[in-house]
Amino acid sequence: MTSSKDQGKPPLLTVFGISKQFGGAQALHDVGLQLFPAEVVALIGENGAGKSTLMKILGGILNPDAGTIQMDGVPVRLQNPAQAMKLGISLIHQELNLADNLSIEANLFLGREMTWGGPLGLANRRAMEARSASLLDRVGLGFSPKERLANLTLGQKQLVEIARSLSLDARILIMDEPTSSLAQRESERLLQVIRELRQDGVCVVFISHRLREVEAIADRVIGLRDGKNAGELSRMEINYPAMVKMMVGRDVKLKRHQPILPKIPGLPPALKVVKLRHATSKGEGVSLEIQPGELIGMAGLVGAGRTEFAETLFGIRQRVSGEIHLTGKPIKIRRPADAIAHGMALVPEDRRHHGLILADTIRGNIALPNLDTLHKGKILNFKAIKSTAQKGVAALRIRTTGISKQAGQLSGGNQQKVVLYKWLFRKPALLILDEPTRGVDVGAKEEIYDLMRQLTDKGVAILMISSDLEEILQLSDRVLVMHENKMVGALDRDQLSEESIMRLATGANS
Amino acid sequence: MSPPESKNMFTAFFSNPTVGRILGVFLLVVVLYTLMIGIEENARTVENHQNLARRIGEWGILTLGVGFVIITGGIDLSIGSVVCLSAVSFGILLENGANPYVATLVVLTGAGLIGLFHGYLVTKLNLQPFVVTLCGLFIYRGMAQFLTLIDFKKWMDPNLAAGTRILRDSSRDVGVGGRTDLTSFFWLQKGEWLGIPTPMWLFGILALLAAIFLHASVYGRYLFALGYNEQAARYAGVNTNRFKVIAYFLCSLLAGFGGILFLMKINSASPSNAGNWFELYAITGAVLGGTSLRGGEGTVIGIILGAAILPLLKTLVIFAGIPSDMEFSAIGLALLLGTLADELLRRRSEAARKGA
Amino acid sequence: MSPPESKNMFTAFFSNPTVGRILGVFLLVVVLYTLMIGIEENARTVENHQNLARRIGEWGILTLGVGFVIITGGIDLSIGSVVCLSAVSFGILLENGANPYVATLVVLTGAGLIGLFHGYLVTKLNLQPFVVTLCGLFIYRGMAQFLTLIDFKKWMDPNLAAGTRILRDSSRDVGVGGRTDLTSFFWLQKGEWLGIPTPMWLFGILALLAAIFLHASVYGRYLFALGYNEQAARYAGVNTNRFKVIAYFLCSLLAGFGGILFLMKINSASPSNAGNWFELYAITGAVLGGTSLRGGEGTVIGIILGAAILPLLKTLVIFAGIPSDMEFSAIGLALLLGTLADELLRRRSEAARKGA
Amino acid sequence: GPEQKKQGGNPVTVGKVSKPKVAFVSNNPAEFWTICEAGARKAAEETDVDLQFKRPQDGTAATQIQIIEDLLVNKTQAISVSVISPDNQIEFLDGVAARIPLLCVDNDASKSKRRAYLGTANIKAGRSVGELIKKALPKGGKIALFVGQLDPVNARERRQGVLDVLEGVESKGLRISRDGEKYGAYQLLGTFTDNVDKNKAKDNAADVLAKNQGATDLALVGLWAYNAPAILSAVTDANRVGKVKIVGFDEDNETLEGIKTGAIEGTIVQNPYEFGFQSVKMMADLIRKPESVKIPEDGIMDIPHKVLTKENVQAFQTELKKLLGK
Ligand SMILES: Nc1ncnc2c1ncn2[C@@H]1O[C@H](COP(=O)(O)OP(=O)(O)OP(=O)(O)O)[C@@H](O)[C@H]1O
Ligand SMILES: Nc1ncnc2c1ncn2[C@@H]1O[C@H](COP(=O)(O)OP(=O)(O)OP(=O)(O)O)[C@@H](O)[C@H]1O
Ligand SMILES: [Mg+2]
Ligand SMILES: [Mg+2]
Repeated sequence: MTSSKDQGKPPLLTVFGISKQFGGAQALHDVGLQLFPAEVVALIGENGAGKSTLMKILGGILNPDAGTIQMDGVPVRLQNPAQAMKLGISLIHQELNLADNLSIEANLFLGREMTWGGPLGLANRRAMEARSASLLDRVGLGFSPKERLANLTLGQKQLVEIARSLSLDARILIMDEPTSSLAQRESERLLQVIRELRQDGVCVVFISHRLREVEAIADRVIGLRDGKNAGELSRMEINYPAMVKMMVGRDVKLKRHQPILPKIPGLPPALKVVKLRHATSKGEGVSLEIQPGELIGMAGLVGAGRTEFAETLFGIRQRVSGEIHLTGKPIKIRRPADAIAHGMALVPEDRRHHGLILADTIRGNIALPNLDTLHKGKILNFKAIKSTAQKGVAALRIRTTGISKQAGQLSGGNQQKVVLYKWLFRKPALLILDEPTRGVDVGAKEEIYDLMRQLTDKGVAILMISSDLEEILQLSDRVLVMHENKMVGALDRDQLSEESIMRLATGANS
Repeated sequence: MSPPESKNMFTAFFSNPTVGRILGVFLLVVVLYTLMIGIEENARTVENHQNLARRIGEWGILTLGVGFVIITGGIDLSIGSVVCLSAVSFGILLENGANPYVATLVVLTGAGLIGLFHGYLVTKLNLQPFVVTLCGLFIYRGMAQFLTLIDFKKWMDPNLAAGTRILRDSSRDVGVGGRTDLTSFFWLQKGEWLGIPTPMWLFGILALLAAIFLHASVYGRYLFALGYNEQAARYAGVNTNRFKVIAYFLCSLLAGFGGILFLMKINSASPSNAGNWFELYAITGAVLGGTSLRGGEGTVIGIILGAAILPLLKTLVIFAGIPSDMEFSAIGLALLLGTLADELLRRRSEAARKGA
Repeated sequence: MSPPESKNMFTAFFSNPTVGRILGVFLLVVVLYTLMIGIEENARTVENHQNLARRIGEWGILTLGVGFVIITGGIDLSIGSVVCLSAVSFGILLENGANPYVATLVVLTGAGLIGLFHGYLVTKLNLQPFVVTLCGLFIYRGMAQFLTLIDFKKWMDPNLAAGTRILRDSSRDVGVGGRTDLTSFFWLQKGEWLGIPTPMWLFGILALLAAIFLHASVYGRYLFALGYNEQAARYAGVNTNRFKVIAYFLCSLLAGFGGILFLMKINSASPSNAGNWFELYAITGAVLGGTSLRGGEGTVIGIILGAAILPLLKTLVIFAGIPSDMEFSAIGLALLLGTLADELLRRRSEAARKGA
Repeated sequence: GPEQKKQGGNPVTVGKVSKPKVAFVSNNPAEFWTICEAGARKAAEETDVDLQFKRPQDGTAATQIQIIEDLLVNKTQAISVSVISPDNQIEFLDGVAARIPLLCVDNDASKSKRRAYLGTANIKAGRSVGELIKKALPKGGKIALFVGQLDPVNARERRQGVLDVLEGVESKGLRISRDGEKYGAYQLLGTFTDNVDKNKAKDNAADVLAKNQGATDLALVGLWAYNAPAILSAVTDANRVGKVKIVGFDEDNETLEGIKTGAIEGTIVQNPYEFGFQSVKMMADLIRKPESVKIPEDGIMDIPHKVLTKENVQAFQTELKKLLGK
């Protein structure tokens, strides 16, 4: 398919000379960009390269320090989201922006409801609910439009956010990492929706660290590096190594990880779970065993109940029945503090609400779960705290002006790295990772995988929940699959394939 | 808002979190009411019911106002002082011969401006609502005291010798200046229609309007959305600042109206204590009615029930012959039990929903 | 806590958001103080400074307490009533001949239990702090009134005829029962050391301990973390419930101690109005000092400065000869200006930080 | 046990024959009313009526009115009220008086249709305070007045009485008398309010002392019951007992003790016990045998105030203890 750019149509949007500074850090420097109707443009770059910042400027959320934005050749000023929307630019944020206290329908139409009664502005609920149903259908979410949003999982909310953007009648639709908490099936569905939008003449800007998806969908790829333009690839030039090179600025050899099966026989399993059930579990509950040094992947569709299982294991949710044994001993876990005391660690899925204290510094966030070691007689050991944080920033290449930066001011991927490091530092006996590389760039992923391997080599057991099939396939020694709050199967290394996992995950077997 | 998947309509209704939240306060109202009419024959009279309805109406108007603000995630501690200032200003205007309708307009405008001022400070200057309205609590009461110091009769006297001081030596209670043309205003407070006291009618009408605004109009959705997640609402293109300002405006406006009713009720207002504690009572009513101080939750029906609790309690205390000295304990305990019942019921309904 | 990366130490210091937040209140304190000593020669006396220091100490202790709670994102509206109940109980114990040290222990234990109770309701039963402590506001005052109804002398009389009523008809003020063995207790309130009044010493010591607890200890980090994002803190292994309970416990404990000081100050306590409004004053102090009601923010130094504002203002009102009727306005305006100055300074410093 | 305690104090219907219900509504919860209640209870016992003694906890007119409304509904047959806002509640009080006998106690609403007023004339009482000041500072000096709030009429009337005497004029009701001005040989430093907070009352006094360091012609005057004790406490802390003159109002125990030691010049007592006793007795009579009740033309039954000084304080204290059954 040829994009409109090739046909010489006038650009929809032209941006040039955009710069943006945040307290001494130059997030964007003289960036330019052109968008045409009916094309899918992928924007790629390492974590902190400035992708989200640039898109927030287009969405009217941030004001640039310098630069010009032209829509249809006319200079425009985008002072607030409402203005941008009026011009036909809609933005799905990297982080969710929904109101949990309202229904799905109310969220879908927030800010542009269908009304009757003229100035009374009465909500035409019936019409909106009807329209909601078709929108939800389009993204494959089987909820009633009346459901309270709070009852949805992160991934499901992400789908609501996407459904919301579909109804916007936007000319330019910006999706900032829409797939980061989606599993393969939902992602594919989304890509299909994007294709349909393109057909309707919409320009979709697609940001993702899942380069396979970019390969599949993009008509054009634009790279950002250190807040500057780093080049552009046309449809023909798009391939994995080229994209990585554009992001990182040099050739990168991608390692293939070879899982090493546990080598120390005879030891009790690091974790043994017997029929663990929580309030919404179905069936007889989840049972599993992990040997020291083993990395177990856990796959499933959005809302399959993996997060809930992990949270129950970690003492966040109430256990209804079942047993947990750590290194052969049965333990009782009533709250996360207990789990941590037993040598467990959990990197939660929702980094903004559960993983980080956004207003606190990087240093404070990394220190928080590790304060039990970073003190002298309960008085803070400021020096140790500082050096720990600095080590973390270096080890995971967290892009920041310093360890005193507020976590909330980091780019999404860098926030994720902070969450990862604060738990990795503990050197736990059992590490539970829930979507560990959500929003993390390719290069950093490799480093994180290396770290995980180093840990398993030292005998740490890892349970990795991930919606990224590639990641699961690449790293897992064994894969467990969940479907509708039930454990539906376990696959050994030699049985692993995309198809075998998907068959279980979609419930085809049951 | 119940999940349509649920088969059992009944369970669905009671497991709805909003309904759960209202159930507790409803129960409390029923218990208090039953106690009251059970304890004393005289409590079953029409007169007592009218008194109660009148008080519920008066409180309800204030409670409704603060409800808007609480739904946006804010708070208004200045309500009592606004009631005081409005009552005092209204009295002074009447004492000085102003047309009562003009006086009403002046007072409501003033109250509305106060609300806009709060809204401005909270939105544009990004001050905390608690702090802004705490300042208001002091300032408006102080202003009321100051107003009663001024001798307007002297001030407006054209023959006033230069240099005459127009300040009195101390603040004082204001009244209605012995006016006889206030029948329709007194009716607002003391009248009735179809046996129901006017304040109750007023409250009923205002509550109906509020219900339409909050639960049926899109503006209500904006209030709920921004109360829970302001950023989400803003990113969705909602002019969050405007709607916050509207909430504060409505709250102060209703408090101003409450001030007028106050003066009509007791014919006088003392700047040092008129309206004392009203903000706490109004907030208590709203919160008992399920309005969450965390923002984004609340219903008009809940507010109506919540507004009924304190008047019921106070009447009960008298009918039950509870000594004045134990009145506070009785109120506090009833509140606590009500809240506890509410929470336990909610847990129940939550469990029911999970299990369903 | 300034970013070490910043080159210019000076800019870094002032652009630190915490420092920015303290700067505003510091400025306000300086302005008020300068006004006071500028206006009246006698305000420069040692006596006046001692009076001020004593009051700052008294308020400071309460402000510190509520500071803990506010940092966790909660609020305590019951402080005034706890002061009242403690003062009244202490008085009753003294009147009935209890050993003053035992009496202190009893009162502090009671106050501590109240705090634990609040903490329990807030954490285990998940009730809103505003509601829990609002109930407390009523209940403890009612309890104080009830206690003064009991005629303990009669009650404990072994020869009491069966059926004798041991309840008085109405509540009463309690005193210290004409005890002469309370020198060391009066010293707590009225004494001085090195020219500095004891309450100020007490406050100073408590503030130092609080500063270590909040800013240098592991526990302090937990309090701030849970105040800002309870979920994240819980996921990070903080026993959030325990630390919340601790905050309420400390707050009520300090209020209980405040009650003892109260009785020692005025030798009597009236159950119906001792401690009225104290919670608002304490909260105002903490908030002025930069403690955010949204939770997760606050410093001990800010609280100290914040606690100084109201005593300064009140003294200033008298020294400047401002009529009592205008005191409320003066307080309200000063608060508002202080908060505004604070906000504007913060914006400045933010801008400076951005530009740096 | 606690169950029995409730009885006696509160209306209890004994069998089927219920006693007449009467009620007393004060204007605030201050301890002053405890003495009054003692008198009222005594009378209730003697005349065999059911008495509800109500104190508006927040001292506001709004609460007072609600209480009276509820009492009416509850078929109370006579009510005594210390009216909070007398000038403006005529209509309401007339409404009450049209249904049942209404007495005003302590604070009069003279324009209403109340049957009688029992109490002290506040301006007169204020004049007695003024006389005490004159006696303490015969050559003139500075005075500061302390009171809870200034808008209640009794506070303003007492203040007026004090200033009228100092200036040496007849009392003709309230007029404008400003702070800071001279009244005869006396300069009024100010009238300091504390919103019924004794703690603040003490701080106020301490500030006035600090502001007038070394003054030897200073008199601090408390117009509400707790003010004199608060002043005394501040004066004691500042080591100026005897050097600063104190005059009080009402019979707070600390005030009486202060008079005994000479730290306080004297106080004015209103005889609240009689307020309570007489009003309940009159209410009972108005219900049972209205023809026997003798009320003067203007309805005012003056219960005279008394001036207490070192000479007569001991006797008064003994008497008071007896009345309160201590
Ligand atoms: N509010 C802010 N305050 C300070 N710095 C900020 C702020 N927002 C972004 N930054 C900085 O700007 C840079 C670019 O961030 P941006 O979020 O645009 O990155 P990104 O390319 O979207 O990264 P990711 O792939 O991790 O989402 C980062 O270094 C980030 O720390
Ligand atoms: N169609 C649905 N209708 C109602 N509830 C659903 C539906 N699908 C999933 N859920 C709920 O979602 C929850 C499972 O969420 P959980 O977060 O554990 O899943 P997950 O596998 O981690 O998925 P995600 O990738 O979305 O995080 C369960 O409580 C389940 O009841
Ligand atoms: Mg981003
Ligand atoms: Mg999940």
